[in-house]
Amino acid sequence: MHVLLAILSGILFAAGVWLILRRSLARLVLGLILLSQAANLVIFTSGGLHRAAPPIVGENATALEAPYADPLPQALILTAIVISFGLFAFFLVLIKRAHQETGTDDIDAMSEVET
Amino acid sequence: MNLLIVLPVLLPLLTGVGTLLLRSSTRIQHVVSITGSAGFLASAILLLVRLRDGGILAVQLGNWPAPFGITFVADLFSALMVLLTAVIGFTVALYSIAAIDLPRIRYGYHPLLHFLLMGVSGAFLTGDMFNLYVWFEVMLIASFVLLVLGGEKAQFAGAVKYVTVNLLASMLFLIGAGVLYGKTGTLNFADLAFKLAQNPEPALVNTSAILFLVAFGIKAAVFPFFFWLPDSYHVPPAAVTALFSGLLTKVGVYALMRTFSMIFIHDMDFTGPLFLVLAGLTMVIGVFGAVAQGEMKRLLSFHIVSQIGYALMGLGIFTQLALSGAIYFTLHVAIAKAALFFVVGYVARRRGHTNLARLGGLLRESPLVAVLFLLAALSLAGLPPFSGFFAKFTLIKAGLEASQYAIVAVALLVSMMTLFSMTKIWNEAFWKDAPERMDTDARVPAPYLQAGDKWLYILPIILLVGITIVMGLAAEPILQMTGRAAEQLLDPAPYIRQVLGRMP
Amino acid sequence: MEMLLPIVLTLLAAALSPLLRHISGRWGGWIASVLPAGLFVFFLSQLPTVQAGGERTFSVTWIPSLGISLAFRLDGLSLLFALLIAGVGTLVVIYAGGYLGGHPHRGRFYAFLFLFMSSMLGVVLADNLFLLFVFWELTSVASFLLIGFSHEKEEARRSALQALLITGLGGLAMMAGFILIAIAGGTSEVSELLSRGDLLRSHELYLPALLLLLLGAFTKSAQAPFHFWLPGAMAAPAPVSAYLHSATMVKAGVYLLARLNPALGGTDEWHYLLTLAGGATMVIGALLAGPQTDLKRLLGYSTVSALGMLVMLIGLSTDLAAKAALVFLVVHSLYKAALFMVAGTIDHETGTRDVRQLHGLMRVMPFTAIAAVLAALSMTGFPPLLGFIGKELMYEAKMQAPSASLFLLIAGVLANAVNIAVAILSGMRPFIGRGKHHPAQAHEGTLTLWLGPLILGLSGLLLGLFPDLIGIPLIEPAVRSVRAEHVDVDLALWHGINPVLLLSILTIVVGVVLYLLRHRARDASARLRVPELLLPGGVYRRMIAALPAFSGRLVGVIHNGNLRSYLFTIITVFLILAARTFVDLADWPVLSRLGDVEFYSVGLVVLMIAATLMVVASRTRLAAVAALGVLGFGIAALYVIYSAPDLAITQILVETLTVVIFLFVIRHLPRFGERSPRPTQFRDGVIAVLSGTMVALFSLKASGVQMDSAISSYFAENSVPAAYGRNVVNVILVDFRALDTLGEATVLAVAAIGVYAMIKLRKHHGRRAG
Amino acid sequence: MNALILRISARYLSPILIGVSVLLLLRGHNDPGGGFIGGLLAASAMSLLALAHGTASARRSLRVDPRTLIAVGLLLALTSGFPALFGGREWLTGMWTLPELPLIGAIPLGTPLWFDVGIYISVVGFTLTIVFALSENDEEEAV
Repeated sequence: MHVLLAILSGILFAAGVWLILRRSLARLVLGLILLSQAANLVIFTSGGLHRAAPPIVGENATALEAPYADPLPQALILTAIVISFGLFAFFLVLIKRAHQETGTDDIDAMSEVET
Repeated sequence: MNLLIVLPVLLPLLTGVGTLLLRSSTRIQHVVSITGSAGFLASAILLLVRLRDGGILAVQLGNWPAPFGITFVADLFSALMVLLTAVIGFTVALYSIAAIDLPRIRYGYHPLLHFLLMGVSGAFLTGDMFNLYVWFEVMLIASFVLLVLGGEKAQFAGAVKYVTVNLLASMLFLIGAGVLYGKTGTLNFADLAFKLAQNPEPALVNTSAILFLVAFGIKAAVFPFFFWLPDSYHVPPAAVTALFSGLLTKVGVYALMRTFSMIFIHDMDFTGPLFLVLAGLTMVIGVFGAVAQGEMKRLLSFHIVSQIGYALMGLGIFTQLALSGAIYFTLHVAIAKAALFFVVGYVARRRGHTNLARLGGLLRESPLVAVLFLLAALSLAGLPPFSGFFAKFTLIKAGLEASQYAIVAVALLVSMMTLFSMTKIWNEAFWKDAPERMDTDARVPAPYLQAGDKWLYILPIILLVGITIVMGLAAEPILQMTGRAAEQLLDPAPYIRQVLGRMP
Repeated sequence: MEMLLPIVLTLLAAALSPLLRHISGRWGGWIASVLPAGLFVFFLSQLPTVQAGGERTFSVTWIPSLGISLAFRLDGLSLLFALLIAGVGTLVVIYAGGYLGGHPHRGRFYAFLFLFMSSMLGVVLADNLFLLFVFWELTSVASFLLIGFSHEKEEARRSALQALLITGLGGLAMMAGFILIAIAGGTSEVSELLSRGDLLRSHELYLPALLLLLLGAFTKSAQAPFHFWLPGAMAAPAPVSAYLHSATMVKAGVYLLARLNPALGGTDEWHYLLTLAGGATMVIGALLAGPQTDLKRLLGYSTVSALGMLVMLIGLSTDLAAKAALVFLVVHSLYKAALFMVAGTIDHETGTRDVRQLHGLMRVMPFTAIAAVLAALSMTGFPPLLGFIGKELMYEAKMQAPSASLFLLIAGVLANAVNIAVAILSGMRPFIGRGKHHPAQAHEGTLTLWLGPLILGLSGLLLGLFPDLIGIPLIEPAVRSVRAEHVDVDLALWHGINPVLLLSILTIVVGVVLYLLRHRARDASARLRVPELLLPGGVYRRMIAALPAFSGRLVGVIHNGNLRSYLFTIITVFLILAARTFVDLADWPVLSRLGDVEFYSVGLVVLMIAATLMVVASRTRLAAVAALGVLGFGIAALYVIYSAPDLAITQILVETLTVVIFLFVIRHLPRFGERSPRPTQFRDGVIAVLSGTMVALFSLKASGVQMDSAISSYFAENSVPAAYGRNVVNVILVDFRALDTLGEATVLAVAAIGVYAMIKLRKHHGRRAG
Repeated sequence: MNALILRISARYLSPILIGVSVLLLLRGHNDPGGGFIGGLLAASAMSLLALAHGTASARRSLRVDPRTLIAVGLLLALTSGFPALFGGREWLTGMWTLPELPLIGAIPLGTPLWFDVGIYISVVGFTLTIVFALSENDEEEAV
């Protein structure tokens, strides 16, 4: 399964790179979001995959019983997701306003705006 | 318990939260902001005093032993950078009172400033890779917002570039950090260094290293990743640009120096020369960019890039003197550059624009500011007896001692061109007579400064210029510290021992 | 300690000078002159010590980390220079009082002048190479400010910059040279280095160090091809030229060479480089002086020529040459400073400096005239002035030169002859002539304006008559410093009739003939005008003019303002850098572990890939966002399958809100069309696929590594007993790594502030620059 | 018609969602959930209200400016580290008490919960700041 997820990460990353190289603002954001999905997936995969073993200690146990999914990558990804969420919320509004102010969603045209 | 080491994060956070809560009153915000940053400054000074003889302080946050929790570590390098942050933070806070307009204050300028400081301090103090990522993001989002705060067209166009490139850097960083954990099972710097020293796995670690190199290189504005900087730094008010130039790229430099002296040391035959090549190109391209500009903020922004090359040069040479020089240089350039941007802000306030061709007569009009500019500019250009001279001297000396003649030659020529472009500003803006028709920007209200406001502009400049002079004249104690900081970087064993309590 | 005092006091004077305007009125010059006069006396009082072979030293540490100490030493050579600096300085300060009159910024002028004086004293007194360099650079800064004193004139600004850049360039090279010397010699203390000459000269770094150092000395002392800044610097006020451009700063390079002669001199490299550069400069300066008509430019070019002579003499490295150099140095300083002041006075009182406009001023400006004629006579080397002795010594030294003495002699006679013509033209010609003086409004300047030149002119006469006044007390110790051994100095006017005397007479004859033929010479040179581009000054100007445009083009290529090309560059460079490790990463056996796949996961992944392609390919905004949503939920499903419930919930909530915000935003944006041409698309496609492959391999390899699970097992064991939580992920978030979460919450806070401000704070809310 | 359904569902759904969000917050230490997830859910509930009754009305029923919530949340989170300081421990060290409650028995109460509440509040503040601003902007632009 690692292989499949690795390929999926690769595809997400490639798609993200492709999109951020396009000229439309909206596709730029889409691309960045895909890149961040890819990053999360890479972390998730590299932390090891475990089925049906969530890192939650059972009612009567005092410790996780092996095998369990590594909780740390999960916590890291959770933090990363939330941070990305904040960043993208900001970025989405930014492109909305940039579009409003510059009157274009073409990145090449916007690059020529006298800044 | 050691609160001293978390105060540089805690105090800006408290100040930020405080100004956010008390946002209804501008005056109270100013008071809280100044008080908070003064407290931050005091704590940074105390931290440095505590560590100046070369000790290392490690604190396990939440009391979880390393490497399980997050460790804050302050060695001299960190402490110096934190102090730099505090100095820049304090002067910017002071300068902002007069220089930042009411709408910006009302819409969260102060909280943003302090959250940014918090992120920067955190980045300097953390001993944990993922935590570093978090601080990077705190700092970045704060800088994003400061960049667009004000709602001008140019701000948005500049911000799109800035945000995009920096988000790309964050993704690369995140992937690097995640994989590093997957490979080593740890995020703690000391633990990473320890584990990788025992069991280096070149391919994966080196690829991670490249990811970090690119990610930090983008933040540090190293060639060929610097593009975003000159396109965006000139759009916010000068106070913000001073803050950015003083701190943001320096965090990138810090991260490069920290990780490539401690963790990614297995590929030094490749990274060392690579850093030198990048350093040379960064210096040259940056300075050429500066020479081509006719607008003060843009010109100085390109110089930020150029100066990053010098710091990188120290890392590439990688001797004790070189690292010492790089640290000293980083401190110097942040201070001198912030002073210069403050002057630019003052000029913008007086004239409504900072276009050199249309400026002039400023020496006659504001002799004190002119003198301050000249001092800072000469310092930046590396003339004695200011900090810039000793910084460059140290690096050149280190380069020659290490027989790295090519980079030395580049550094000297770039220094020359820096002098050229600094005198260009001086000639055009200060010496030259003002154009016949006082061509102020029509959109800007009459450039009028109240006496008190004027001093709020000038006082921070005086402080910073004073520091660059003192840093020059009293270079020895500072070089002692940067030298010890460099020693600590070259020999991570005490760091690791302090954090983990054991050694490879 | 008394070594430090002159420098500190002058510096203090510089700081206080701006106040001068308020307290002094027209007595400013006199008041200010007290300090340099005092210093002159002080240095005079050191004469006996130094003459007896003693030295004054003072040393404290400053920056030991870099080998920079506050070490000062006063020996014969330093004393000679210090006396010139203080002596000429006194007269210049008095002169400036009259010259500037009621200039509103005269306080500032004195500040710069004292700053210069202080740093120049530092240069000649420093006994540490790097300390010397610090002062050296300070003289450049002070000179920049002084040349540009009349900064409202464009020429002044340009010349100031030119002087700064040329000497600055040399200075930087010299710094590298100094560092190399310190590395080779193992110390940066000058007096130590002087005793390690053999070590230095045989070191492999000797030649590079020497070349770099010479670059510094040559630029400062206006040696060809860097000479052009000096005539350019004539835009400076006359006192500045009289001080910096005759007696002091331009001699700093000469000083340095003389100073380091025992350490570095005596080799073939030294000999040829110095004599060649010096000889060439001597001739070029003279040739360029020929066609000039501006008083100050005439003097400027002749100074270049004189500096060439000095450098050449030091290069000869004989006792006699050293003696000649030092005597000529004094001679030149005296007459050239006087002539510059005279030129300034003429300019001040007549309003012109064009020699063709000036004649017959003797009657209205008698004192100035006497001073000028005395100085000019010294310059021509006419007995019984000191200049005669200087010239005799010079010829003698050249005749005894180790090599090429004939060539040097011819060049010397030629250069001297031109200088004689210059002397007549600038020092005598304006004052003589029958009929009405011209310009009509000319009149004598005030006492302050003629006192200095007169004293200097008279001292040329006095010292010529009584050369022993300086010979043994001053020149002999100085020669000792240069040669590092005792050399008898016996100066005399009359040596009998010998070849040297004949040469002197020949020179004067040729000089007078040249003067008489000056109009023809001028015409000839006008016809022969070398294209400006070929001249060093022209090259400099071209470079400076072209630099911004060139930089603009260069940077325009690299830094084109286009976001997409930035991203492309970054990703490409990343791929190139990573390509090195790429090969190692491609650990193909990992692929064999494809076995453990579940069909529903495969289905999920296929669905997600389809959604990704949809996001990429979609031309409608809504479809793209919908596909993005599907992808997000797919990832959430993966999290569910692979035991990450918290992640799954978070992902779903975040995905939903992202889509909501997206919908708010995207409505206003136009449809996305593909706007790039095919080749660009292809290029981007290649980069995208390569980077995707890179990440996939990276991920694959990383997951194939057996990780050390010490940390997660710590969490697994301690979560309940130590942190009272069963959901380990949550415990990590709020306890083990709470700081991350705090940071994350801060990010959200800031993002919210940003969004709010972007939406609510619009331009029409008012703004101001800054 | 749609609006009516929306309003009715908002009226009944929102309190339930908020209740669930609090539950998620409190249970988060032992089961999936926690401050962030809870906060997002609560904010969604408020957003629903805004959608149904207009942003102005939602703002009124919230009573405080969401930006104040952000600040308060952060303040709570960072002060949750303070009790440890008084105990001479590092900042953010979890401090616990185990009070005996009637019916339930001993439950661990600790500063991490306090911390999580801070996160919850700041997430609510964050989300609502954005959603309110966007929807107000939308309402303005619609006019």
